[in-house]
Amino acid sequence: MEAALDVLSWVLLLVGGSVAVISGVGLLRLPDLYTRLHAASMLDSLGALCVFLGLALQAESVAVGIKLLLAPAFLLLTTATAAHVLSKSARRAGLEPLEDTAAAPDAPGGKD
Amino acid sequence: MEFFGLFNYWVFIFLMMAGFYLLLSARNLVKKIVGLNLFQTSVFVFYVSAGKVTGGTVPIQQEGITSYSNPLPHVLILTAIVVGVASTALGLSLILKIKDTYGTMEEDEIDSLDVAT
Amino acid sequence: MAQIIDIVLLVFLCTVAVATVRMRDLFGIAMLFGIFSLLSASVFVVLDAGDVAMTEAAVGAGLTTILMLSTLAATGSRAHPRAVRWKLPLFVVTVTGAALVYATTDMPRFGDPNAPVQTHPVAKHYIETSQEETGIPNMVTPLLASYRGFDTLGETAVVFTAGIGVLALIGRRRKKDGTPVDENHGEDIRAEHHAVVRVVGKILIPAILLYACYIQAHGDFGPGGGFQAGVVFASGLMLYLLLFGVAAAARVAPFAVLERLIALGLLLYGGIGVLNMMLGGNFLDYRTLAENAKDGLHYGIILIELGVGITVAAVVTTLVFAFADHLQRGPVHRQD
Amino acid sequence: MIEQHAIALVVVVPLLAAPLCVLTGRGRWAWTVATAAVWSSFALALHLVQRVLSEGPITYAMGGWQPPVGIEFRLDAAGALVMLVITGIATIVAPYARKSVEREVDDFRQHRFYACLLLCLCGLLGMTITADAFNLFVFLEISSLSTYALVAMGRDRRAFTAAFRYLLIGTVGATFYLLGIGFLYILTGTLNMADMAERLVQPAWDGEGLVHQTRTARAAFAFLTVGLSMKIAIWPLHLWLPNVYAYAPSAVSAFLSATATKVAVLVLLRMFYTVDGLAAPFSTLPVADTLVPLAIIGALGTSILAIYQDDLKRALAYSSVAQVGYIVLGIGLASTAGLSASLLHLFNHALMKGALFCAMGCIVYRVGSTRINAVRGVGRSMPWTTAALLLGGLSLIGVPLTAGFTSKWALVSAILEQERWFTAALMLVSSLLAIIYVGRIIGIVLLSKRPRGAPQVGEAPAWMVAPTLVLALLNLYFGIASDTSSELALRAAQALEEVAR
Repeated sequence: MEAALDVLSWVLLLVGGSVAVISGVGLLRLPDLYTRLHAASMLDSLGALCVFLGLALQAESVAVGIKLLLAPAFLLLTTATAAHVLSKSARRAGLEPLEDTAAAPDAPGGKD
Repeated sequence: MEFFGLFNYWVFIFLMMAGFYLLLSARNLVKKIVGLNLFQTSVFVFYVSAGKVTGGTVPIQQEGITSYSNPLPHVLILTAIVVGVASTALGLSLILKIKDTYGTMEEDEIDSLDVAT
Repeated sequence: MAQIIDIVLLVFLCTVAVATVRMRDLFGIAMLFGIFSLLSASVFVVLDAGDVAMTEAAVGAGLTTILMLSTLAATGSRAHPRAVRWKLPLFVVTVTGAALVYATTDMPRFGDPNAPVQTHPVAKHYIETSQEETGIPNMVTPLLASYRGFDTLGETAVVFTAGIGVLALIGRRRKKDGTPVDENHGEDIRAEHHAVVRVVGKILIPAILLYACYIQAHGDFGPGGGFQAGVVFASGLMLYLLLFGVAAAARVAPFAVLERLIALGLLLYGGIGVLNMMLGGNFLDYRTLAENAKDGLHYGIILIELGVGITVAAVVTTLVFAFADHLQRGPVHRQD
Repeated sequence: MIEQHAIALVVVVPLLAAPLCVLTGRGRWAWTVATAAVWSSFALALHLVQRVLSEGPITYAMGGWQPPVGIEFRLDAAGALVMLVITGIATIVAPYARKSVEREVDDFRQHRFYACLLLCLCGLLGMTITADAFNLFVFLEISSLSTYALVAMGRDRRAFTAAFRYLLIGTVGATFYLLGIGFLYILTGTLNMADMAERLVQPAWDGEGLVHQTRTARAAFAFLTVGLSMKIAIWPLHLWLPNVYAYAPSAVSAFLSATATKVAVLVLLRMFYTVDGLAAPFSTLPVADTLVPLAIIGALGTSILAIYQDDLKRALAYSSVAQVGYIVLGIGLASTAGLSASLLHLFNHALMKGALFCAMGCIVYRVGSTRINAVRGVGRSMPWTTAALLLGGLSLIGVPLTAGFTSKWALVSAILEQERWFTAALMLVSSLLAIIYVGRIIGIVLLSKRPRGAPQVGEAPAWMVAPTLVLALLNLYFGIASDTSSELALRAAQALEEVAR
């Protein structure tokens, strides 16, 4: 039982870590704000969620475990809202989403 | 280890000087404030690093731990951080007033406006 | 392991610092400074300074960045591109840096347990004797609030000065009910009323305020205390301001009330000190507050942390509200 | 209770009166609270000075924690001298501020103005008394921050830029001080000045030489000196000062010019004499060789600049930098005579600049400005203000029977004691320059005619004229009865050197 939990926790931690790295890559490589927001909000939340769950499985006491579960709950709430507000205000400021990603003015590595 | 011991301090000195340079070279008042903050924050890190003991832990009493980092620099820097943000707040509100009355926050433009009056 | 984390953080710090110096867009600079501040908070954690890390994250990365951004929102974010003065600044910086490096060459190495900082009896007193004297596990708290309580009183006075100073600078003349006399409708800075944001905000604000109370009370056992709690409490009110605009926020926490709270917190702190004098001890000698010295210390620390919390929360709220109010008023080209 | 705690109360009373001022919410009531606090602080200070002079240094353990665990307050003769100056000037400026602030500061800001003024006083007093190096930093910042706010309440828009520049320079200075203290802390492990001094003369941590001979200690004192020099406004770090004094509200100019730089001088002396037990900066660093030329260049250069200002307050501000030069010159001599002359000049300069800036405030009250074109000839209809201006000016030049004469005389004899003829000659030249700029001010205010069409003005209100005259007459008093002040200065110098031995 203990070993199974440990393995599960490690799997979660590793998945969370890799997702976070992928999200970082996405942030750099994606062409415009709206696509980047996907990487920054969705993938990041997923990564953090996995890491926190993995850590919660390792928690010494129930109190610590609950705290470790509360954190991702708030994180899910705030990241999603922040992304929503960000894209909304970008839209209001007149930033148009890219229609054709192939014709992006800043191919990977370019300026933003 | 011997080398690393000083290397750490030197990095902090580099950071301090980056902030100090920004403060001195910038003509925009907000940039100057950012430079000042960089400078101060790096000094704070430098200070706290002086209290660190290799192998020590956070200065919160726990059973089975004997070596703690010195809490005194922590307390000093807590004070210094708060003092720093207080002066930043005042500085920024001064910038607001300057922008209101001069219409600019570039140092040389302000100077030329002052000479004109 | 800690060393690897340390090196990675230092590399990040240097990169961000260089980028800040080279960047021209002011919004970018302000954000980079926020990142720098957050990174140094992580360095503080590596250096075992939990309380400092928390304060740096809340005050340096949070509050300072918010104030910078709201200043930029009012002033515009583009620095004029022009020839940079670099000769004299570079010279001054090189000399200063060289002096600092020169100074470090005779210093105890990083983390040396035999350095004077660690071996001086004062350090021993704070680490060992403080347990017997106060019974508070977090050594930072009694040191902050009692051994060096006078410093902290001064620090609260600095925060007080900042609050009063900013009000004196950009505060407006107000009527009895708190509305400004020179009513000047600029664009309201709140986000558009939207269901998502408002609902989430309403869920978060109580949680934030509750968390602030937790930090306030938890200072004895872990990182926390009046300063951190005050900033977190104020951040709840800031969120309210973002959701419902300056006018509504100023109805919840009117400037006149905030200004009095700023004063009351400092008075509470100083008043405890005067009370100690009347009870026969020295200024800020909390041991006079109860028959048992330990209990007295405890009561004293709780009370002054409360005073600090009130002042800090009120000042931070005042700062943000005043900046937002100024922003909303729009540019006023008049000399007063 | 008051007897025992006086040394703490002298700082705590203004500190707690500041929030009370804010609570009143009204300018007039805040003024009442502030004046009461300042006067009680002065009464406590008088009592303390008497005790220090008769019984020797007084110490006080904050929070009942004995130093070096807790923070210590320590008052010796040098601190007593500066404390007397600060509280004394504040006591005179407080009634003066009543009318002056009503005219110059918006009514809804006045209670905040008084709160800041009290905090400034509190910060300066704390810097004077505290024996803890970090506590000193906290008080330094209290006084600095409140000063920035006070200066920015001036009517001219240049007050904002002046305050902003002062904020940058002041914060850099304070951070340099913090760095210096940090190095000393790393070397000694303590923050209490006396404890530091003891540990600085012990073998260094790695066993090579004494602590105060290490490179770290040398750099520490260099940073302390540079940081504090920014606050003292030693040439060429004085650039913030002229605009700050010129565009601050009148009451603030009068208070600051008489106190702020003085306290920084005292702190520098404390670092040199108390913290470094052997006054080693004089031997390990080229302090004396740097300070004397800087002081002389500063005194000459800024005196010349003072002549060409078209704003009288600015001219006086430049003259302040020159006078600071004299004070620093005395310190640079590194002798008892030089030190006591320097402290005496510190005392006297507070009196003369206080009187002069108060008189300027009276003119501002009636005319609204101190620009030459605006004030031409106002002296004829403002007899009392002009009398104060004249007395202060004569004292600034150093005419016999005024306070300025006694300290300049002491300074010249201290210089000649070391047979530095050239330095003495240069000092006399800068005194001649003082005759020119003071003469020019008097000429403009009193001798020239009021231009046609310029509004006729009357004398300033008695609330302002009376304190101004008191300050001016004190110049005369301490010029004639100079024994009291010289004795005090000598005791202060000895107290500083005594610790160093």
